[in-house]
Amino acid sequence: MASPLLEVTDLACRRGSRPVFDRLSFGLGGGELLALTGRNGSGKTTLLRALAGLVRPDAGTIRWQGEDVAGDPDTWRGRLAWLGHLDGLKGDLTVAENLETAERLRGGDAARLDSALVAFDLGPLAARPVRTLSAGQRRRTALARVVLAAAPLWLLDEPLNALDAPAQAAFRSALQKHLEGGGLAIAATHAALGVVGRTLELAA
Amino acid sequence: MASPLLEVTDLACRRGSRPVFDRLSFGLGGGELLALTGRNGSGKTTLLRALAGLVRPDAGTIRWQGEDVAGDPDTWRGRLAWLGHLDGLKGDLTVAENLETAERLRGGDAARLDSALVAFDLGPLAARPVRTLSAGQRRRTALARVVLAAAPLWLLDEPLNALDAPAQAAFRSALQKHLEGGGLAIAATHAALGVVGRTLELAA
Amino acid sequence: MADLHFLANPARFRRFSQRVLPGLGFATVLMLGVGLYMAFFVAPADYQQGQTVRIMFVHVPSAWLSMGGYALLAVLGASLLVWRHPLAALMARAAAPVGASFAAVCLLTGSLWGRPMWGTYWVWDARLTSMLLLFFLYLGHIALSRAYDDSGRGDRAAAILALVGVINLPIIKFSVDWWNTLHQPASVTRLDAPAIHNSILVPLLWMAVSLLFLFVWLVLLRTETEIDRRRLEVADQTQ
Amino acid sequence: MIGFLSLLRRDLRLVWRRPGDVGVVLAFFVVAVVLFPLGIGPETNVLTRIAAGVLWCAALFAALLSLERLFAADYEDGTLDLLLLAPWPLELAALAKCGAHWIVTGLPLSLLAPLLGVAFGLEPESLFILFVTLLVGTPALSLTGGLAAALTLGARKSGALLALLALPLCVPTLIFGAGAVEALAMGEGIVTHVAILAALALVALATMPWAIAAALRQAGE
Amino acid sequence: MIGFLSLLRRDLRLVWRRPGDVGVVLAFFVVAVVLFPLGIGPETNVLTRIAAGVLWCAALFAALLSLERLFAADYEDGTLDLLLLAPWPLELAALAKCGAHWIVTGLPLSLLAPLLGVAFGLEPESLFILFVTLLVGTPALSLTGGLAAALTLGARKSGALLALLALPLCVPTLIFGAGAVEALAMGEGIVTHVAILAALALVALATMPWAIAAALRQAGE
Ligand code: HEM
Ligand SMILES: Nc1ncnc2c1ncn2[C@@H]1O[C@H](COP(=O)(O)OP(=O)(O)OP(=O)(O)O)[C@@H](O)[C@H]1O
Ligand SMILES: Nc1ncnc2c1ncn2[C@@H]1O[C@H](COP(=O)(O)OP(=O)(O)OP(=O)(O)O)[C@@H](O)[C@H]1O
Ligand SMILES: [Mg+2]
Ligand SMILES: [Mg+2]
Repeated sequence: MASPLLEVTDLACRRGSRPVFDRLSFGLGGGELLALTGRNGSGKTTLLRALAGLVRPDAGTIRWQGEDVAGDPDTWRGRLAWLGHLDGLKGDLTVAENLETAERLRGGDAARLDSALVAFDLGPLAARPVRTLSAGQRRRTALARVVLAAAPLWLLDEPLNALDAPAQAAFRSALQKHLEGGGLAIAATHAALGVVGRTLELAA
Repeated sequence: MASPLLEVTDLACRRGSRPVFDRLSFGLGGGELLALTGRNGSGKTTLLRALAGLVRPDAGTIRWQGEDVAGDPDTWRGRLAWLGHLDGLKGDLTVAENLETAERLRGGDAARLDSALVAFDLGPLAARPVRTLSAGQRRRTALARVVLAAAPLWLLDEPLNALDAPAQAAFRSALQKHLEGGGLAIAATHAALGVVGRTLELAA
Repeated sequence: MADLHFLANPARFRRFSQRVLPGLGFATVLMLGVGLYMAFFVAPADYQQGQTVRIMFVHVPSAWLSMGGYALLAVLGASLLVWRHPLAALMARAAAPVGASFAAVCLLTGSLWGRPMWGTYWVWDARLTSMLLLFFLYLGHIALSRAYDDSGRGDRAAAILALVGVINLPIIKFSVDWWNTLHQPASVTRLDAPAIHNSILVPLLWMAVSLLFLFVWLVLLRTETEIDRRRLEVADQTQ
Repeated sequence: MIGFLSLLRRDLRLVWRRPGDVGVVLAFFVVAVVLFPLGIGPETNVLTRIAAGVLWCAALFAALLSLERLFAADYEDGTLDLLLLAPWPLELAALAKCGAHWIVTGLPLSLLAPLLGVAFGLEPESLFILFVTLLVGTPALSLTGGLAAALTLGARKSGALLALLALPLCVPTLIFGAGAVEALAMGEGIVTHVAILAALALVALATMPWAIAAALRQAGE
Repeated sequence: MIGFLSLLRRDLRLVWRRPGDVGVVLAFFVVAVVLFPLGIGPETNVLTRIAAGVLWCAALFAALLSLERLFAADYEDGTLDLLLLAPWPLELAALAKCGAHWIVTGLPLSLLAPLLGVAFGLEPESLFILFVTLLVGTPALSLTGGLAAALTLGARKSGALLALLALPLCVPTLIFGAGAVEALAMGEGIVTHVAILAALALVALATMPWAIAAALRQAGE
């Protein structure tokens, strides 16, 4: 087997002064999904933030195509699409404006905006300010932002939160498409994602 | 059949200037659970807030044992235990302090604090400031607050959000116990609650 | 910085400090005793200022040490941000209140001295004002390092502040000088440093050295406490 | 009453957990006062002339800055919903929150202002009057500012909006507070000033809790 | 560069959506300035004497009040994470945010201050110098205050803490800004003042984006 695209070796993180995990290693190739599971507080969110470079790990390395990502963080960040616990939307901007601005901030051109809106049934909401949306409608907007980014690696923290059944199905097919196109995805979740993938269970 | 404890007649609400639902009626007796389902944006959160008196309905009445609750809002509020989208916890207070203060604010005496902590496996976290907890650990604390309140009517907005499997089971048995003791519960949810009850599906 | 490198590890620091602290404490007490004796009994009273001149022996070294203390904070801040020395954060936490106290002592003794000399506790003189602003920079550092849930975040935020502050200190000093010379208050009779006699200079320098000892001793002692506190925190959280 | 006391205790305990917070407000007050000589120039006679005004204005700013989070924190973490759902009058809750704010802000500000007055060359009697007027006047500031804080919940730039709403409401308190010190300097009587200040505080006490409660209910919708 | 411009545009658009917010900061400035005559008393010669200092101090407060939400809003709704994850230098992002803040605050304040100066009896030349110094000095305030805002992200009582951190660092700008107007009144040259102000702004421009970016990075942890 060729060495995986993403390789994490001996990663260790602490929050406050509490060690959260220690010597965590895994690899992930193109088209693969890794579901992070584990008890509440086992460190799923912390791991995702460490992968994105938002939390500085205590030890360990993250490699992309064999190169340490700490060496060129700008390029590494360009490879990521991020969905956090928080939606990261501006209440005063409309759905379309939010998506467009977020993509521009990534340096992209938001050309595929319409198809991202359609994927999550956001067409009718596109012109509404985000502050008037319900919890699930916001989450869908945040997911559309991930799809729009066209990044090879998706980092998702509880993507199914607050979604209704049709929206969950839409997410599933978007994820499937991303994987089929050779993308990678790591998702923290408590529910089954409904997409074939490996699982990494963090110990509490 | 005796008339139900809680009787909602022809309730109508709008958010901004958009009507959310109209002429909604249902009744709920002791020991009954009502699960609110429906598409994102169908008005589940709005309905719960209207029942609690946090949003003023456009039309319709809410009766408890035949009396309009608008007549004596203090007593009505005393009958409620509330779990919103937001957890309602103070990051600087510990888990135990949060629960105790919340119960004191309701006018209760927090005597059953320990059993509420045990019910959600919060014993080891009791002395930790809430700000150092993960998303699911916070949600469990908020649920423990609901249990502690010993109120006849529970209003829950997506109670399973962010909970891991053991915590979901703990919630289920707490809810079961509440219902068996003659309590009422209304819960907005996208996942199956796993407890026998009626379902009200709101149209989008 | 070489010795800091050597001490970067808290455990090694503890071993070092436990060996040094008792002797240092003893030396501090001894030096301070001798210094105060010289200041109060050996040095002559000033022909102009009388006995109040003795305030100077505390006042001036405090001013020096509080300025040096901020420079220390900046150095510690840099070694935290650049080299991630775990000890630098703890030491900065320990040093900031000590430096602030010396600044406060300088301000207090100064204004107590000002009452007999100028007839008022405070004037908006350039030197006074810039010392006051330094005191505020200290307060900001202390408040910032304690304003966070996560002590590590507070440490790093305070380190950035210390670096920016130390760049700004000369600018602040310069601007305050400028501000005050624009319209010099007439009522102030400043002590124009007369050619200092050895009878005053020697006790002054002696006091400066002994207060420096005190400064170092306090910082080391407080660093130990910080290490212990951090350990308790860890133990508390990992239980 | 249990609810009132436990809310008061909770807010005081929250402050107690972070004693630095009060220190920060006081430090801000000191810094703000110090800025004026820097902007205006160091002449003692000018500074003494404007001292009462500057100290009162700075106290007002400090109170406003710290008021911004009075209800906002509860609003953002969802505890405001719990307050709204508590089975006792919301007016009492408003009073408890403003009371806690006064204890940790107004009271220490009143104690600190005279010390700063020394640096502006104020006389001892003026310092005492400054202390008394602040003590009597700051409850009105906490209550009026509390209303503005409640009104601006959920609005963006709420800090500035709050100040905008609160400042005009606080103007009478400011005028009579700073005026008392000047009246003393002019050799006039100050009883009237203090009496009016007390009256303003009482009016605020009698009306503001209701207004605040109404504003909070609005914010909950 | 695309990212820089679109961030700048986003922030300006957010303000545009709520034009009231700028209005509020300016109104705060006006109210704060108007309070002084009320607190101090109406003698024109005293007022003229202190006008520049008061206007500069009020501008500083107004800028600080509005700075508080500069990064906090992004922090709370999660968009700061997105900024941190953008694949271009965070220093540019810091610059864009401070630039947007200056456009909506510093610039209008500079325009408004001379109008208020008239009420304090300032001469036309003084008014012009006031405008120029504010125009040159406020970028330094936006940048220095931006650092304080970034450092206090996630801290409690961040408003007051921000003021405590920013005020000492803003003192040089204040001194030379207010000093220029007074120097003019004394018949002295003001070129040096303005030159120093410009130098301060350039130093801030050259250093602050790095410091702000460092502060934001550790806020994301
Ligand atoms: C609160 C009031 C005062 C403050 C904040 C203050 C501050 C300072 C500072 C910062 C220095 C160190 C200067 C340097 O070495 O660069 C200093 C030195 C000194 N101060 Fe004060 N001072 C105050 C009041 C006074 C008073 C009232 C006197 C006596 C009339 C005085 C006499 C001196 C002398 C003689 C020196 C040493 C001379 C020198 O190094 O140039 N100070 N003071
Ligand atoms: N700011 C913090 N300070 C200290 N400890 C923290 C902080 N944030 C999280 N923790 C702790 O770190 C551990 C991991 O938290 P994390 O948020 O990564 O968990 P998680 O797996 O995402 O949990 P959940 O399923 O509840 O979201 C938990 O024990 C938590 O209590
Ligand atoms: N503040 C608001 N202003 C205007 N409209 C709003 C506001 N909040 C919600 N709405 C709209 O009201 C409708 C009902 O929202 P509500 O939050 O009750 O939905 P929900 O059923 O809870 O959805 P979800 O499952 O996504 O949580 C939605 O169409 C939403 O867009
Ligand atoms: Mg998590
Ligand atoms: Mg909802």
